[in-house]
Amino acid sequence: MSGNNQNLNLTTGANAESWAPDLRTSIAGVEFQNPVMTASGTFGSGMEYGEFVDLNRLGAVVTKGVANVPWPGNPTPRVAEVYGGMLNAIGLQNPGIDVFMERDIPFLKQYEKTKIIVNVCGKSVQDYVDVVERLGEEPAVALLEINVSCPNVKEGAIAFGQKADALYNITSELKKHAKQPIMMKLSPNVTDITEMARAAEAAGADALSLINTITGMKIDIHRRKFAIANKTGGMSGPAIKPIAVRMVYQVAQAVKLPILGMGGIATAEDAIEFILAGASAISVGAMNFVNPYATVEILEGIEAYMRQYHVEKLSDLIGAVN
Amino acid sequence: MSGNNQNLNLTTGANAESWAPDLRTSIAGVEFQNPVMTASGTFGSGMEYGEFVDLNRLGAVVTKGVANVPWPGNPTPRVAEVYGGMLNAIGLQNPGIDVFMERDIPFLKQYEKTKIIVNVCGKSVQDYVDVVERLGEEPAVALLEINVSCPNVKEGAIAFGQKADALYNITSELKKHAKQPIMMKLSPNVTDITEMARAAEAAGADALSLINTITGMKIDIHRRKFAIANKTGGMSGPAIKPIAVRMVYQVAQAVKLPILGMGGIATAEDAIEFILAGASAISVGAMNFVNPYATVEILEGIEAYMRQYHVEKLSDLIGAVN
Amino acid sequence: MKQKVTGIVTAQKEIAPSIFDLWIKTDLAKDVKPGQFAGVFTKDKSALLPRPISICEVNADRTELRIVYRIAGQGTKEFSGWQAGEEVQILGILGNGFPLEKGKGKKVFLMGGGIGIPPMLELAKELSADASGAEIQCVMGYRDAKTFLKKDLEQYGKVYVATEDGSVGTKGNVMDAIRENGITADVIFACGPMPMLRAIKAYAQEQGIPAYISLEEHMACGVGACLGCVVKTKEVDHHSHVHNARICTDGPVFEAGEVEI
Amino acid sequence: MKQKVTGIVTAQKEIAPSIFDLWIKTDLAKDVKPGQFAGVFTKDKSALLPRPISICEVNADRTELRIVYRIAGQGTKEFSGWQAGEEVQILGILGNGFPLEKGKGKKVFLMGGGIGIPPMLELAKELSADASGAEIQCVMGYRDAKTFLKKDLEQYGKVYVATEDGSVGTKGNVMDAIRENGITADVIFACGPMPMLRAIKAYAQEQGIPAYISLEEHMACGVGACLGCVVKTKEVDHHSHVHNARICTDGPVFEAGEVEI
Repeated sequence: MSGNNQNLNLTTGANAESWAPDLRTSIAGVEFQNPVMTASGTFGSGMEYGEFVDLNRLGAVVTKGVANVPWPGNPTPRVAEVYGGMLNAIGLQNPGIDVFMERDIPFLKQYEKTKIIVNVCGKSVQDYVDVVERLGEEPAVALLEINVSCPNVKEGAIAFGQKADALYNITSELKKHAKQPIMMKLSPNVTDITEMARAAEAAGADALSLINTITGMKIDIHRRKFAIANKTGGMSGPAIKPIAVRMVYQVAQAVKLPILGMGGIATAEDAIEFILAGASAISVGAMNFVNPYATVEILEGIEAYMRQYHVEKLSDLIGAVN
Repeated sequence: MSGNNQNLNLTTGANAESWAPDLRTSIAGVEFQNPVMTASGTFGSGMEYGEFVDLNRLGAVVTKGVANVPWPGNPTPRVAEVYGGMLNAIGLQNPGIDVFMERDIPFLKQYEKTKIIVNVCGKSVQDYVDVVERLGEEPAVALLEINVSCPNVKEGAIAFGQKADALYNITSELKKHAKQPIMMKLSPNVTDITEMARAAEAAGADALSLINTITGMKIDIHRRKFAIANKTGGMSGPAIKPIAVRMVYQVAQAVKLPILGMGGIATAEDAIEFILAGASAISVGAMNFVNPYATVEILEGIEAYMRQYHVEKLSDLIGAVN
Repeated sequence: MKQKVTGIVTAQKEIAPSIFDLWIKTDLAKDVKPGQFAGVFTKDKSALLPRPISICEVNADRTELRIVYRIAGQGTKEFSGWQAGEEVQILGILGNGFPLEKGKGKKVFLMGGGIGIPPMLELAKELSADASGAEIQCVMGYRDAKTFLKKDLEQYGKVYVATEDGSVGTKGNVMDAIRENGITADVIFACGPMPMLRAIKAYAQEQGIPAYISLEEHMACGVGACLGCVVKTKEVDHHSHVHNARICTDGPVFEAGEVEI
Repeated sequence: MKQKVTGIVTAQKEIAPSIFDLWIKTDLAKDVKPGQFAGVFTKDKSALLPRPISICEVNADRTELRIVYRIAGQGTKEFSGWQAGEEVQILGILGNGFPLEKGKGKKVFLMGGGIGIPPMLELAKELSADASGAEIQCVMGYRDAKTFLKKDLEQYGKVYVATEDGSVGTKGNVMDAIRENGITADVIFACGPMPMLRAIKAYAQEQGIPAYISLEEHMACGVGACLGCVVKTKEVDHHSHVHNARICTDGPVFEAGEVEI
């Protein structure tokens, strides 16, 4: 009994060596300047957080989900805090693809170093197809993230994400219409995440992103009412990280597709855990709300770690756990 | 904007009124003096925590899982801390039913006010049957909790808990051999917990307990190794509570069976959340490790809440969310 | 520009049962407008989201924020224990605040209910400081005789009080106080619980006067990104292109007629 | 009896780079045996489990515990910031400690490596206080010249030092120090990293002497309930009825021959 062992604090690791680690990474042939991205729905289209961080420093901005027409979303309360995280049931409120193409895309194009990944949602396969085709007209959009796993909308969405055959069908259908590579966003609310990953791969998906939020519930014991109008909400935040890391690892073992990993990432240490588990890039989600500088701080922390351990290329870390 | 609303701290609610709330509850015809129990595997057979709390004050002790023969469990490290909780992969180490009957049952029988619930594990249906039959000889055992959801043993266990037909088969088989009512412990690592609950109900289960741990992973980024020898471990602690509350609510809506609810319960407020969601009783698990007095403090907190809101009977709270 | 900064507690005291008066030194105080709010962070890593709390006032040299809040849970309970000299994390300044110009030279009601009273103080101060000479009538609703901030408000205008228990002023709510005192106004600024705001909206409509009300909703980001804190609007709003305005960034203050409450 | 109690920090200082020396006032100090440990809790609600840390010594009137630990993560990092007067939560006293009687009147090695050195101090103190007059030879392995606790140990016996960088004493590890100094013993008490304990086990077997070694493993409950911290044993142990002893309650000290390490 000589005292417990825990990880040392990473931030002590940075030093002033002259060489610079190569942070570049790629997903489905798209090259990113670094692996730090934003989780759909937590970062809008970047406008709000542009006040806090230089969007040009991010690997990519992954936008809030956009549908073929405006969606009003769910009634309030839509969010609630839980231990180490939060629940949300926004219900994919969005202004629709027309406004998005006129307003959000031009805004994001200003940041030339940062790639644009658009999250696509719909209630029917045709909804998705419509949006995917519209986005095909815009070469500045590098990658499409297909949201088949939002737990907060009644129709469509999650239905496609919890059955392997449904996921296979929508994936292969979208591949026929997509000009950009498509990345299927997987739901963690399944018995076997690898079954879903294999279905997406078999259907021709170019990449996978995981995890979406985990369905949770909070009850106000004093009013004896649900904390969220939708009753259930998607859980995010540091509390879910071990579940997300496990699923990223399982998927990385099961398929060859590149993975955008996310789920409770708050620090560079968290981000590196996902990369070691097999993620080619990572997204920061709910923690943007807690620390609006999180994305850039995580980027700097990853670089510090690579210097500390003399890792020349990010690719040397991807899936390097053993 | 007049400031956020949150729950008031319960402990302010107790007062010295003369009447005493009726804390009794029942599961499958078994009467308990109160709804506070212990989650299997976190409390041994009570010996260790008898130093901290009067075991006679608990509704029941739910024992560590016992098999037909001794099990050595998994290699170490078996546990790791995560944000707001922990991972474990003990692997159901247990001394086997013979030792259990000679040592653990007599110990627990000393606490006459507290019911004995034995958690039963196995690798084949026959393993479970053997244990269930041995326990049938012991009238002091009030209820059997059937562990078909341990994520940490390779064979059996979880296999029965993640497929509805397999769960149906083992449940109906055990019903043929069990003298005591059987409570199937459900795994949260499924797409639809209600499908599992309905299968158990259809097969004749007398009660359900949920949730077991959620499969998670932690990677030591400095050594680039898994924090747990088994790679994955079952996650428990306050971090998973919203997922557990959601599943208890969903199951309570889907079946008529009484529910023993658990998953991250740390305080009386947490316990009441599960009861409002539909649990007839609750189990304290990993938080025994953090606060060895947790069970009794939660019991006192539930009583304080009932006094504060003038709730006469615990049964008035079960499933009372709306 | 919005920032997350470290502020320093300079003073805190309890001014009514579980109502706390907290002063924080921070650069964010420089350009606060009445009715804006800040996101205050706990130090408890189990409770991560900022607590949105409206600014009560800023000191004369605009170096400190005053917030007056009620203990409503673990977060605000932690805040109430903060000592002078302690470093705290704040996100701000958030929201748009009250449209001061609508009150200039007018006869105004400043109406506050319970923990909705604090933001009225900075508003009263700035209106009274304005050359146009608005006539400030504060109508404040309390539970009981613990009339926190009443003296502060009296520096800037006449204060009418309503109490639920009738121990001070009019027995009842702020609407009762208006009737009992037979007072009128050209414009209303208000903050308080939803039933009060609904009553004010109805009153303003029947009087044919504008009412600017400050709304609240559970928030996550506080900066307009998450779309958690929306309110239904009469018109399709410019941002959402559906009938949903963001309370944190399009509000928290709205003209009562614009929102469905 | 084991309890979770509130202790009060009475002093803390850094005695080597990221090695801290912490004194805590608590009733738990009353009946501590050398080699026992305590579970120390962080105040950070994201890190809930107790940190098992061995007791370095207790003060003369047995009212305070001394623990000497290395910063190894967020938990111990928090501990290092604790100030005198601060209240802290401790679970204890845990484990069985070293079998003092085995050393009585004997020629003993007390061997410590790195952060395994601290528990040797209370052991040296109690052995030297024993009338039987054991001959105490401390063999301590350090990284470098920062030989923390060396002076404390010298009060109770001869201290031989090994350093990885050779800056003090023997260059190398504790086994090298034994050879270089040509010293021998009838019994060994040891605590340190696994490679050192394996070397000691092998040495003890070849010398045909008993070695009592203190093991560590990741723990959850610390009281024997969770079965997280087991070690493979030669014989089927009385509790598990498989070859698994619980380090927290059956140990942390085992006779080297009994465990497979």
